[in-house]
Amino acid sequence: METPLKAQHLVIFLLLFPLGPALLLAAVRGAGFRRLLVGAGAAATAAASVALAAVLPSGETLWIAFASPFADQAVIVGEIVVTLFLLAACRRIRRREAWIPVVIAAQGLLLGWAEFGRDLPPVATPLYVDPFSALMAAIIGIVGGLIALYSPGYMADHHRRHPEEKDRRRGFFFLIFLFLSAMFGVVFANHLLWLYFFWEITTLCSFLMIGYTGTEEATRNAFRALGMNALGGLAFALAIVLAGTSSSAPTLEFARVAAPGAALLPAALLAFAGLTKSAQLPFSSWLLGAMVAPTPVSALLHSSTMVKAGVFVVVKLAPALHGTRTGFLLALVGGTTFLAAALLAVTQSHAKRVLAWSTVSNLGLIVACAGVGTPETLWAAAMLILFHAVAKALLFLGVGAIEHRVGSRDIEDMGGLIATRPRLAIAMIVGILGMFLAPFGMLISKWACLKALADHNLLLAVLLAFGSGPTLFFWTKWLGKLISVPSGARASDDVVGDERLALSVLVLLTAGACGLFPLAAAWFVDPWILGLFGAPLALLTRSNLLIMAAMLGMLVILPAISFLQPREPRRVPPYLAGANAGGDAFTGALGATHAVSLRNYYLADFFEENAIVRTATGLALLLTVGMLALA
Amino acid sequence: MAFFKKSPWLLHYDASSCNGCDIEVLACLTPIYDVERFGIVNTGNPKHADILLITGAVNVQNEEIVRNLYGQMPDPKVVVAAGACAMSGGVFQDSYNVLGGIDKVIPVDVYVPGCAVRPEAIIDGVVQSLAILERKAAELKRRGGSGEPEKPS
Amino acid sequence: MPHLVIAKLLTKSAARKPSTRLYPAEKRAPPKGARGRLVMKQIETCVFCGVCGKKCPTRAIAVKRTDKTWELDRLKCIVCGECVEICPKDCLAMEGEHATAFVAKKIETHVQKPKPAASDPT
Amino acid sequence: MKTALLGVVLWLIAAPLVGGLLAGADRILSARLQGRVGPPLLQPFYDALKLWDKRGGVVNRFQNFYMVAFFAFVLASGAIFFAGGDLLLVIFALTLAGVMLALGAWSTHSPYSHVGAEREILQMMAYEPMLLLAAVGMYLAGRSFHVNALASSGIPLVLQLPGVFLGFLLILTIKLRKSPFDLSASHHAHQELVRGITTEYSGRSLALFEIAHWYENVLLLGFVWLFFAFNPALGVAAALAVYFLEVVVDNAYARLTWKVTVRAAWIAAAILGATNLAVVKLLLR
Amino acid sequence: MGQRTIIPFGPQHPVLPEPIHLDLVMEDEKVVEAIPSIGFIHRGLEKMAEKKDFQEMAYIAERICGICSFIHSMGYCQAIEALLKLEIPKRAEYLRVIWSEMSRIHSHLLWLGLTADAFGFESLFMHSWRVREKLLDLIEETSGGRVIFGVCKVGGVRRDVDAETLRRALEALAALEAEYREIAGVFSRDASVKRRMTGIGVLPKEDARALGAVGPTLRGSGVAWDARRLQYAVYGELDWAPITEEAGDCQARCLVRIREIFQSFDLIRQAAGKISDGPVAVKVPGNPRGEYFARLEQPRGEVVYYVKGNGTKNLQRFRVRTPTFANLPPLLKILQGCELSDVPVIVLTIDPCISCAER
Repeated sequence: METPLKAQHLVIFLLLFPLGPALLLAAVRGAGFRRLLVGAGAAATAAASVALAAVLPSGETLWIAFASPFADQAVIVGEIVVTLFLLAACRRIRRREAWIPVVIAAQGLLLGWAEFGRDLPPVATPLYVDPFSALMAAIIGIVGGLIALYSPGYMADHHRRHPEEKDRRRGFFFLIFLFLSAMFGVVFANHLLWLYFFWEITTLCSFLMIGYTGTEEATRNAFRALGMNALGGLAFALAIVLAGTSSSAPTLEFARVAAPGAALLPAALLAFAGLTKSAQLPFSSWLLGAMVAPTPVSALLHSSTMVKAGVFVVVKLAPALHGTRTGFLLALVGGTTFLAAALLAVTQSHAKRVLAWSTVSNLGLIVACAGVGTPETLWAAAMLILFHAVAKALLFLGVGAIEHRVGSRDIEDMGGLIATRPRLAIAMIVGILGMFLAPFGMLISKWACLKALADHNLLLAVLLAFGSGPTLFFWTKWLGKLISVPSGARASDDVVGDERLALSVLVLLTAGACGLFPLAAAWFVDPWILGLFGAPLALLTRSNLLIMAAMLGMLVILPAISFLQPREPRRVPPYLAGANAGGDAFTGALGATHAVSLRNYYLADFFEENAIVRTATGLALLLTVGMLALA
Repeated sequence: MAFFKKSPWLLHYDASSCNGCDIEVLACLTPIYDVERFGIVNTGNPKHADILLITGAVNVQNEEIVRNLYGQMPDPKVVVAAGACAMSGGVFQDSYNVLGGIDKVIPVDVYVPGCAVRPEAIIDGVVQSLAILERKAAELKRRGGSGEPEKPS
Repeated sequence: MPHLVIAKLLTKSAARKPSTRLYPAEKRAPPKGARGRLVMKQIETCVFCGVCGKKCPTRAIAVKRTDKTWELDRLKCIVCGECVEICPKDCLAMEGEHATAFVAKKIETHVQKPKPAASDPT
Repeated sequence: MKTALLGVVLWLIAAPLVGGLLAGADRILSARLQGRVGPPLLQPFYDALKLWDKRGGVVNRFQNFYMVAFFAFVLASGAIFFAGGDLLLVIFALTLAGVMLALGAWSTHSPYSHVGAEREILQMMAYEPMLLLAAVGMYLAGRSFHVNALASSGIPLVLQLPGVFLGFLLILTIKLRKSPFDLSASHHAHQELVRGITTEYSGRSLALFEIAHWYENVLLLGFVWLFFAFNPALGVAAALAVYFLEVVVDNAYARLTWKVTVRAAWIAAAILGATNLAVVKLLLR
Repeated sequence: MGQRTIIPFGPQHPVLPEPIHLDLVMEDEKVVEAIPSIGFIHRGLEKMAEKKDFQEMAYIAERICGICSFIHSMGYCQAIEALLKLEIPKRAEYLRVIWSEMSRIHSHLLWLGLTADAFGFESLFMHSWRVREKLLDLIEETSGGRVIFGVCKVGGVRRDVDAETLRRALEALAALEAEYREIAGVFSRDASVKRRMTGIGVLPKEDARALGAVGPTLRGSGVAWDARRLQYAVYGELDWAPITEEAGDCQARCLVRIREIFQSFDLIRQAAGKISDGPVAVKVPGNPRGEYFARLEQPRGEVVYYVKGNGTKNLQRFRVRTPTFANLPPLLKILQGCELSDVPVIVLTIDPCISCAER
C-alpha cells in the first residue's frame, strides 16, 4: 500500500519532536524561557496532531514501513536502559516491595530471550495509523499540549507554596515531553516490541512523577504504581513471547482478527497489561495513590492520556476477544470496576480522589465495551475516550486552579464558587456536565452502550444501570456545592494567565465535543468501525440527534430567558425556621449566631469503603484470573 | 381572579400559647372540621403561606421570630390572631415576659375570640380573612405589582 | 410483618359518609352547658356592683357605676364563666355559641337606660 | 411525523389538565380514606392559579432558572415520549429535569432545601437502575427502544415483564412523591424537611413546580400505559388503576427512611428487574 | 475540613406545633449533636402567683398547658387544699378522676396522631384525631370546654355531672373504645410503623432512671412507676397497675400509651360505677399558709406542684416541675446518633409539652 508522504512524516514528527523540547527543558533554568519553550513545544505538538487528523484519508489504515535497522536497535538499547534505570531506582524499596525488582528483572529476561534467543521475522511496518489512533493522537496532542501549557504557572505556584520541596522542575518538564513522545509511540506502534518500549517509558514517567515531591508518602505510592505496572509489563512481555513465532512477526496483527486458540492467550495477557495500566480493579489502588503527584500530572498521565493507553490497547484487542469467554470475563472486570468505583466516588470529599475514582469507573466502562467488542460498543468506547479525556482534563486543571486560589482540594470548601470565582466555577460546571448529564458527551456514549449491551450482554447492562445511579449522585452533589450561593458571597480573584488560557480552551473543547460530537463520530469513529467490521453503523439517527440538539439548545436558551424576566423579584432571606439573624445566619442554641453550614452527603456508613474495596477487588481478581485461565 | 379565596394556605405559629389553641388549630385539619374543604392547607412554610394564623401572647423571645415569619410571607397576606392570648395577651397579659397581643408586633387583620378558641371559630375567622386577602390581592394588582410590599405598621 | 393493617379502616371510611361536620353550612347545636361566649343578658337588672369585673382573671370587664355602663373587652375574655357564677343579679349568661371573629377591635358596651328602656346591644 | 407532532401538542395541552384533575381526585380520595370530605376536584388548579398571582420572593437570582429548566425538561421528556421517541432519551431528559430541580434547591444555600436536594438525588440514585432496566426490559420484549414501535407492536409487555412492572410500581411511588417514599418534598406539611426541595420557592416558581409535577405524573402513567399498550383502552384503565393504587398505598404506609428507600429500590431492580430480564432474554429471544 | 451541617430545627417548624429550637449538627443525616434552646413559650406563669388571687390562679395553672389542662388545675387545687387542710367531697374526687382519665385519653390520642404524622402516616393521624373528637364532645358535654375544661376549683369542682349524662358518656366511651381498638392495632402491628419505631431512640432502663425520666418515657424503659400509686384523689379505691414495656425504644413508649388508653377507659368505668351522690364543692376558708407539694401523674408523666403561702390571698411561691422538663435530658441523650428522619419521631415519643416545660 502506498503511503501518503505527509501523514507518515507527521507520525514520525510526533514521535520524535517532543524529545527536542524535552532535552532543552532538562537543560534550561530560567522561568521565562521555560514558559516559552513549553508553549512552543505544546503548540507544535498539538498542531501536528491536528494536521495528522486532517490529512489522514478518511477511514483508512496507513501502514508505515520503517526499514532502518537503527530504529530496532535503538528500541532495544532503550529497553535495556529503562529496565536498568528502574532496577536502580528499586534501591529505595522496602522489604515488602522486594518482589518489584524481581518482576522487572523477569520482564527484562523474557524480553531478552524474545529479542535475542529466538529467530523472529522482521516487522515490515512497525508503525501504523488508523482513524482511532488518529483520534487518540489528537487527544494526546491537544489535551496534552494544553496541560503542558498550564503546568509552568502551576508548578511555580506549587513551589512557592512548598518551599521545603526540592525544585526538580527541569526533570519535571523533561518528563512531560518525554511522556508525550512515548504516548504517540503507544498509539502508533504496530511492532509489539516498540509498543512495549513506549509502554515502559510511560510507566517510568508515571513512577517518577508520582514520586515528584519526594515525600515518604509519594515515594511509597510511586512504588505501588511501579509494582502494579510491572505486573502488567510482565504480562506484556509474556504476550510478546507468545505472539511472536518464527512464522509470524510480533505485531498487533494477531489482535485484528477473531483469534481462536493460540492467539487468545497473548490477547488476554495484553488485556491484563491494559487492566493494570488503566488502573482497573483489582489494580485500582495505584491510581488513587498517584493523586499525590502535582495536579497537571494527574490530569495528563492519570486521567487523560496514560491510563487511556491501557484501554486503548484493550479496545485494539476487541476483535480478538469478541465472542470469547475471555472477552466476556474482561467485560465483567470492566463492569465491576465501573460500579464499584462509582460507589466509592460517592464516599469521597477530596476532589482529586473523586476524580480518580470516577476515572477508574469510566475506564471500567470502556473496558466493558471493549470486552463485548461489537460495533456499537466499540463506537461507545471510542466516544467515551474522547469525552472523558477532554472533560476530565478540564476538571483536574480546574481543581488545581481552585486549590491554588481557595487553598483546598476538598469539595466541601468549594461551596459558593459560582459567586466567588465564577470563571473557575463555570469551568468546573462544564466539566461536570460533560461527565454525566444529558445531552452531553458521556451520556451519549452511555446511551449507545446500554443499547448495545441490552442485545449482547445483559449482565453488563444491569451493572451499567446500577452504576449510573451513584455516578449521578456524586456528580450532582458536587455540582450542587459549586452552585449554591451563600448570602453575602463576593467575587474575588479568579483564574489568571496560562491557567486561564488552558482552562478556557478546555471549556470550549468540552462544550465543542458535546455540541459537535456527531462530527467527531463521522470523522474518526464511524470510519474506524467501518474499517474494522466492514459494515457502517448508524447509531445516531436524525431524530435522536434532533432531540439532543434541542435539549442542548434549551440549556443554552433557558438561562437567557430566565434572566430576561421583567423585574427582579423580591429578595428574601432563606427559611431558617424563623430564627433568621440577617443574611443566612440564624440565632442558634444558647443565643449563639451561626452562619448556615451545609455539608454534602457521603454515605460513608451506607457504602462502606473498605467493604466495597475488598469485595470488588476480590471479585475482579477472580474474574481476571479466570480471564487468563480461559484464554 | 378570585383564587386567593379558593386556596388559602395557612402558616400556623405558636407565639407562646398554652397549646390549647394550637391543638384546636390542628383539629381544624382533621376529619371532623376538615378545612381542606375550603382549599386550606397547613403549609408549615412562610414562603408558601397566605394566612398567618397565630396563637399565643407574644413573649420577648418570640417577637423577632414573628416578624421574621411575617416578613418571609409573600404578598398578599393576612394575619389572623386566634384566641384571647393572641388578641390581647389573655390570661398572661400581666406577666413580665409577655408583650401582649400579636398586634403589638405585626398588623393583625382578623381577631378570633375564645379560650381556647374553638375550631368553628377558627373557620369563621379564616373565612373572614379571605375577603381581606382578596382585597389586598386586588390592591396589589392595581398598583401593578411594582409597589413595595406592605410595611408593617 | 403485617402490611396494610390500616386497609380495613380505610375501606370502611371510604364506604361511609365522611365524618366531617359541614360547618358553616351546617351548624351543630353546642352541648348544654358549653362555654361559648359571655353575654350581657339583661342590663336592666344590673346593679353595677362590679364584682364581675373584680373576679375576672383577665380584667376583661369594666363596670362604671357612674355612667351605668358595663363594658366587655372580648379580646381579653377567656370564657371561664367566673363572672356568670358570681353575678348576684343573674344578668350575665354563658351561651353555647362561640363568639364570632371580628376585624376591628372594639369594646362591647352596654348602657343602662335611666328609665324603662331596652338594652343597647352594640 | 404527523402523529408525533399530534402527540407532542396533546401532551403539552392535555397533560396538565389530566394531571391536575388526577391530583384533585387524589386529594379527594385521600380525604375519603381518612373520613373527610376533602377539597373540590379543581382544587389543584385553584392552588396553581393562586400561586401565579402571588408575589414570590427569591433568595438569589439564580434559583428560578433551575425551576424553569426543571419545568422545561419535564415537558421535553414528555414530548419525546408522546412523540413516540427513544425511551432512553425520555429517561435521560427526565433525569436532567430532576437534577435541575435538585440544583435549584442547592442554589439557595438553605438548610432545608439542602437536605431536600440531597434526598432528591438519593432518590434518583435509588430509582435510576430500575428505570433503566424497565427500558431495557421493554426493548428485550418489544424489540425497540422507541415508544411508537413498542406501542404498535401489539406485544403484551406486561405479561412478559411482570417483574419489571412490579419493580416499576415500586419506584413509581418514589417518583409520584408518595408515602412510604416521599422523602424530599413531602406534600404533607408535618415533615422534618418543612418542604424540602421547594422550601425556598414561592409564587410563580412554586406554581411551575406543581404544574411540572402534574406533567410528570402523566408521563409516568404513560410508562404504565406502555406496559398495556397492546390494548390501549386497557392501558388507560391500568394507568388509572395504578394511580389510585398509589394513592391508597400513600395512605396505608408510614414514610420510610432514605436507607430503606435505596435498599428497597435496588433490591427490586436486582431481583424483580434483572431476573425478569434474564428470563425474557433466555426464553423469549 | 470538619464541616458539618447545622440545621436550625425550630422555633417555627411544622413538626413542632410548639416553638422550641434545636441546633441539629449532622453528618449526612446522622445527628451528631442536638443542642436545645428554650424559652419561646415562657410566659412567667409561676411569678404571676404573686399578683393573682390564689383562687384565680387555678385558671392560670390550668393554662400552663392546653393539653394537660385539667390535671394542672387539679394538681394546683390539691396543693392549695392541702395547705388549707380542706377535705373535699368524695363526689368531687371521683369527678376529678373521671375528668383526668378523659384528659389522659385525649392527650394520648392526640399524641398518637401527631406521632403518626411525624413518621408520615397521614391517614393514621387523621383517624386518631377523628376518634379523639368524639372524646372531646364528651368532655365538652360534661365540663363545658373542649380543651380547657375550666371545672376544677379550690374546694372541689365547679359543676356536677348528672346521672343521665354520665350514663350516656359511658355508652359513648364504649363505642369509642371499639373504634380506638382498630387504630391501636395499626400502631402495634403495622410493618411500616414498626420499621419507624422499633429499635429507634433506645433509652435503657438505667439511663431512664439516672436521667430522671418520668411517665411513659420511664415506663417504656421498664420501670413500673406511676404517680397515681400515691393514691391521690380516689386512685386508691380503683383497681389498676402501672403499665410497662421493656424495650425502651420508640415502639415501647408508644405501646405504653396505647395500653394506658385502654386502662383509662377502664378507670373511668370503675369510677363511674363507684361514684356516690353528694355535693361537689365546699367553701374555701381563709388563705393558704405554709408549703406543700403535690405529685400527680399527667399523661406525660409525674408532675410536682410546690406552693408556699403566707396567709395572704397571694401565694408567695408557686413552682411546677413538669414531666416534659424531666424528660428533656433523656431526650437529648437518645437524639444523639439518630437519623434526621427519626428526630421528629424520637422527639415526639417523650410526648413533649413545651408550654408545660417553659410555663
